[in-house]
Amino acid sequence: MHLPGYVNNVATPFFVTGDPMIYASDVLIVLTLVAIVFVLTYFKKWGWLWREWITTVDHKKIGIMYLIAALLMLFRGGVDAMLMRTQLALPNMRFLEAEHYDQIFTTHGTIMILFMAMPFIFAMFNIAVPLQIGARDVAFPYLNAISFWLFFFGALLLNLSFVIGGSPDGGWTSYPPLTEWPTDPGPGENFYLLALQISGIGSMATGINFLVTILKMRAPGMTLMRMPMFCWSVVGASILIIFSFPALTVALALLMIDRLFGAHFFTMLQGGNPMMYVNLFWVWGHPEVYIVVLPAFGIFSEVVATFSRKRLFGYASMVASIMAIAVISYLVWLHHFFTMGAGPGVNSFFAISTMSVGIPTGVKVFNWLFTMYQGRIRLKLPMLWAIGFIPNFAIGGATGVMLAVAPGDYQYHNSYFLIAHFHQVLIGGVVYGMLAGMYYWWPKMFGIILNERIGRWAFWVFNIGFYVCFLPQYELGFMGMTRRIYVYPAGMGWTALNLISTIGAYLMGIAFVLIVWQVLYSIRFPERDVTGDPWDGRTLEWSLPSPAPHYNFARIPTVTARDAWWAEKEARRRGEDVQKELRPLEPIHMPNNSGRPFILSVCFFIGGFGLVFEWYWLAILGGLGVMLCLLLRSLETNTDHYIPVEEIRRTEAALGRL
Amino acid sequence: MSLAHEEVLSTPSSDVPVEYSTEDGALKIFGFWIFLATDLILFACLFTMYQILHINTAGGPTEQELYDVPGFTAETLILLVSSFTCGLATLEMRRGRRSASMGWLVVTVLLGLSFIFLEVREFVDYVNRGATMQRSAFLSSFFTLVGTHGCHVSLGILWMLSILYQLGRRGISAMTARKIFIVGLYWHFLDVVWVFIFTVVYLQGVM
Amino acid sequence: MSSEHHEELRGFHGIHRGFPWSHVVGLVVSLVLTFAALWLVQAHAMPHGLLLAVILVLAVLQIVVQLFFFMHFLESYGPRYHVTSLALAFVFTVCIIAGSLWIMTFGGEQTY
Amino acid sequence: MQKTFDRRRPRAFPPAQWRRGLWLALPLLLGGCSPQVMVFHPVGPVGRTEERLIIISIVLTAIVVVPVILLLWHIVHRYRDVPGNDAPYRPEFSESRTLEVVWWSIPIVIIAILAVFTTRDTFALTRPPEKSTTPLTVEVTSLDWKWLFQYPGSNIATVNYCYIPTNRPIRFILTSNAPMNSFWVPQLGGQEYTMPGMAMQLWLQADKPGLYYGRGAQFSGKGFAHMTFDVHATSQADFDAWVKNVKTTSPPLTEDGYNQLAHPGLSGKLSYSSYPPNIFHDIIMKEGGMYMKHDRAVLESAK
Ligand code: HEA
Ligand code: HEA
Ligand code: CUA
Ligand SMILES: [Cu+2]
Repeated sequence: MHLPGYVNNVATPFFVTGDPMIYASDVLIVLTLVAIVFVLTYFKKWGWLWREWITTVDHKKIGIMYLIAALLMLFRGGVDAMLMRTQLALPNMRFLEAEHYDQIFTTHGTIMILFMAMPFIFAMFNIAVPLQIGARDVAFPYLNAISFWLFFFGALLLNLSFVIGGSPDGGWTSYPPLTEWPTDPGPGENFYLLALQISGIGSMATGINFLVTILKMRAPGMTLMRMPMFCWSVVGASILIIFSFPALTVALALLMIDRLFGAHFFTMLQGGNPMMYVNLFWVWGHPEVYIVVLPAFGIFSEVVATFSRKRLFGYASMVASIMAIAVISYLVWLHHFFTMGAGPGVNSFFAISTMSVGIPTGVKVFNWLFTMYQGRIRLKLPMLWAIGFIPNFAIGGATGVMLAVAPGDYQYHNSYFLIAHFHQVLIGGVVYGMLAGMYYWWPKMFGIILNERIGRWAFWVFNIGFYVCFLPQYELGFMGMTRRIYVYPAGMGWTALNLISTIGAYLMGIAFVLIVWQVLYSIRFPERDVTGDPWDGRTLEWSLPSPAPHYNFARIPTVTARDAWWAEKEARRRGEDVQKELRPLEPIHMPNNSGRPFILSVCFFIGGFGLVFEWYWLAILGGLGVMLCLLLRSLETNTDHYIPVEEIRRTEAALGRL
Repeated sequence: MSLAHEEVLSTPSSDVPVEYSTEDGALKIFGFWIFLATDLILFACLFTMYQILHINTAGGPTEQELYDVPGFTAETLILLVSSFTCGLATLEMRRGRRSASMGWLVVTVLLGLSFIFLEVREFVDYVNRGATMQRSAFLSSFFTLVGTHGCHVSLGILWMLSILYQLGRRGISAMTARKIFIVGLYWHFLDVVWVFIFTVVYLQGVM
Repeated sequence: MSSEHHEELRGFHGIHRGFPWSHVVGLVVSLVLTFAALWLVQAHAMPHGLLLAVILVLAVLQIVVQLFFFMHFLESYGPRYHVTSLALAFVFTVCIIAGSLWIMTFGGEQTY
Repeated sequence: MQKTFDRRRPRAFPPAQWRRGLWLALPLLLGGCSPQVMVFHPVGPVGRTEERLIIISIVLTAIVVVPVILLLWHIVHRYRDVPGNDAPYRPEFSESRTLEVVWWSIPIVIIAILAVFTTRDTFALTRPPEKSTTPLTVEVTSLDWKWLFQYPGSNIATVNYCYIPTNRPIRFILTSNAPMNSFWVPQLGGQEYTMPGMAMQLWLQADKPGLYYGRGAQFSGKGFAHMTFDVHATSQADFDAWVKNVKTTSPPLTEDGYNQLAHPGLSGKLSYSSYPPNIFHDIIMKEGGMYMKHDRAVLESAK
């Protein structure tokens, strides 16, 4: 896309780069905003939005908001991917310029990992965890709302960079000294630093929140070893979040101090040491990839057991392997920079620790297989994605083990072999897992089951598209094609494979459109879930109506076995009278809604925006706003209320549960 | 004013202190322990950074030239004593003695303020001697590590003031007791971090 | 809420009575540790590397003092998850610090 | 912006270098085993060591991964919930000590084997591939966005291409006077980062004369895609002749000339008959090398 120079000159440094695509999106964003404002005003929905969603502290609603945000970000990141693949389809393409391409892969990677995968797993945490452990909410509902809004405004900040000030272009890893001020001036990189920082605080809070929830708020009788496997995976992921995000906080903060205040942590001059950024980044970055994949493992464990109508195989070793993965992933971070030359002793140690992650992961794979073995497999949508996941992840994991062989990595590093590896685990593991989870819990969230036929099409198109897109990339890596290049010459033998890869990417794009269609179609022609237990489930969330009432459980259940709901159904099938043990209803203690998490996050956003443009007065204003919100919260005493028994009885009666 | 939820006492018994007496309190205290664990990792990263960069003085002032033994020893003593007085505040809170508890908190706040005063004076002194954050990687990491601790302490002071206010208004309830206990944990934690700053930054620097 | 109500609660919760011995002991020990480290450094009592190791050990002892004398570390009402999580945090802290320092020494063992 | 980048023509590649037996093992992965699959057509001992290790790792991982996929296929077919399926159904079958021992131990054994090979080669690759011949030292600096090669032995310098003698270990000493990059010549062997203030060492060696593709592999900004370079491997005699030729026909690289080069931008291939003494050393020291014992050791050992 080549523009006459005058367009560039007209564009102010604030409303960036004179690219028609940017102008188009500027216009589109404004139009969308106007449309949203219009619709909300016309249908008088502002109050509803504020009362029901923005101020909510209900984990189920927060989960739904996370889900919507994640799907939107998947779209945004996916469009970036389509643009990249279009540019790479043929040699010497002139569809995107270097600067533009650099911004696109940076936002693609950043958005996909931090603003797609993270909110997606948090969506699943919020939707499923309290219901699975028989709790009425998370441990800190107010904090939970803060987490969501911090994520939301972090994501907003990053996405804003596309139209205001310029996008970051140093890769999602953002290594200095490239990203230091002298080589990367302007607000783009600041957007990256502050967006991640703000949402990172939210993620850390979520980690703490769910760890406390699971450890302290389980229903009576649910010992740790009776917990659903998804909850165990959340424990693992939370531990990883809690102990790894601080490293990201530090890495980002130091780089920001360098850029804004002229310090010398990672500069080339005055004694700075850029390798320390690389080190700190991956101290977080490696655990991060397990943070997003462990919940996917948890979902697969639930789905595979449910749709094989069988108990999960090897529960104890599943738990052990989650914990082993969580702990080992703190000892492997160097594998992302074997080629930094830290010495053969260091490289060997980290190579071996990295490979050994394959052991517990392998155990999980075998346990899933044997859960299906001698079961009765129903190929419903969640199960389809789970089955699609296994070969995908086995291959992606095996190439991970190949990357872990340090001398081999000297050849693969930064090549398309690496790109293929991590898409295979990120898409085949995380995206497949989250889609499985979405299909699985969709009835629980909305009370409708998504259309099976369109879903099947989407699955097959996506799965085939996936292999078509990424298998050729392994080969491209062997052929010497490195990542982050916006053009490549003809005559390298890369052309055909790149073209195939691009076709695969488009297939995935089509599959995504099918999924959107599927959702819209199912809303139009809903298949209602009236039982609350559409899949013949095993865990407690299926004992509730779909969607669950806002207090979740009218009576907190007492758990006596591992698959609590399955056990109860078995008991019923045997004709035992479960009803007779019912305790009388009691008033339920619930947190109040509050607008302050939202306002607090707006203040964070304002402060962050101020720092991005180095308008320090604005930054300080935002900071003061944050302090004020915290102070007001600290002084607040009226934070909770009780739902009277009468109201519970009415609600339950309406749901046909009395 | 309603403290209804705070009175959801999980069987008040003589061996459970007030701050743990509600489910809410116990959850928050546990949550705060985990928060401290994250802060621990945060400081660990800053310490690592410092340890790697402290020799990179780029021809600027060195540790030997800057650090002043009586100065940092005084800061250390003040913080150690404040940790003690803060502990007493928690103790008195558990005994239900509101004014004693508030008194020790006030002492802690005053000690904290004098610590901050000394630290700011130290920083100003360095800057006047040309040792700014922009001068070298060593100084960047020094100011960031010690400054982050200082920010934590300042935040702790503000927090204690807010709790003092609440204690004055509401007396010792399950809620205020929990807050005193938690701010105490925070304060002791900062003391631990300072001991490492004392050791790794200052003592190593003058060694 | 009236403070009379809490007046009653106090009776239940009088855990520590009398002189706060444990706190005073904690303070004294921490002061002793501090001055010991300071003295060792001022007197150049040992070679550099050993000295650093010794004062680090003293600092770790200070953690123990704070945890046990001031932070009511072993107190718990319910499962002692906070002990587990802090132990985990220590392990990871050590991994991160030791690993980073090792990496950043850049192949002290490299043979040319 | 675009106009400043001159696109290079596709280059010729050396004639096919079939590696014995390789295509037998991995016809699928190698996609017909064209020589353009550089990693599998190494022309020196370093690349060969890495290739062998890569093949070992492929085979070892395939030992579990292939059966897993086949097993999945089988299980899904056998135990589908379709009417009339007479396969056994045991909903409570969820523990088996024997099975669990089996699948904890298989990966452990495989990883253990792989670990041994990995450690062996990781150490081996830090040593010169051949001890009998005296190595040649080439100092490499990554700039924005070009590669500078200096030959301390003969005091000549080149940009974006280099010559190396065959059958002689080359000690590449790598640094950067710009953001990090990575020095990669796939057919000779794996890459290593070039970093400001660091002197890293990479051993490579070519067995066969030829023109090999080299490129920067660590993203370094907008000109990154064009940071390729040519490695000409020739016999020692041809190499000497080339050096002589450069010495007599090329201009010297001056301090100013270097500063010009260090300026961001692209560049064609250039040759210099001499360069200011110590310029490489100074770049490293100026950008932080003075704090690194390790840098001094590398520079010392290259003398
Ligand atoms: C969800 C994300 C995810 C997951 C789960 C993994 C899993 C693994 N990854 Fe990957 N990785 C990434 C995401 C992920 N990775 C990303 C995003 C990057 C690049 C970032 C960037 O640079 O931008 C990366 C990069 C990366 C590198 C760095 C390469 C380089 O930069 O040069 C390495 C090197 O060791 C590596 C290794 C591994 C290993 C060994 C595993 C293992 O955990 C895999 C374990 C699984 C199996 C092994 C398969 C199942 C097991 C069996 C079927 C049985 C037993 C098998 C054997 C015994 C072999 N990964
Ligand atoms: C979870 C993480 C995640 C996910 C899901 C994806 C998904 C995809 N990624 Fe991405 N990727 C990363 C994480 C991820 N990626 C990271 C971390 C990097 C590294 C960045 C860096 O180097 O810094 C990267 C880099 C990266 C590159 C390398 C760029 C380079 O180095 O030059 C490529 C190239 O092919 C690529 C392709 C794709 C494709 C085709 C998809 C597809 O799966 C996308 C599927 C599409 C959708 C789901 C949305 C659908 C779009 C539409 C509906 C629009 C419809 C329009 C048309 C069909 C035209 N990705
Ligand atoms: Cu790279 Cu020191
Ligand atoms: Cu990793």
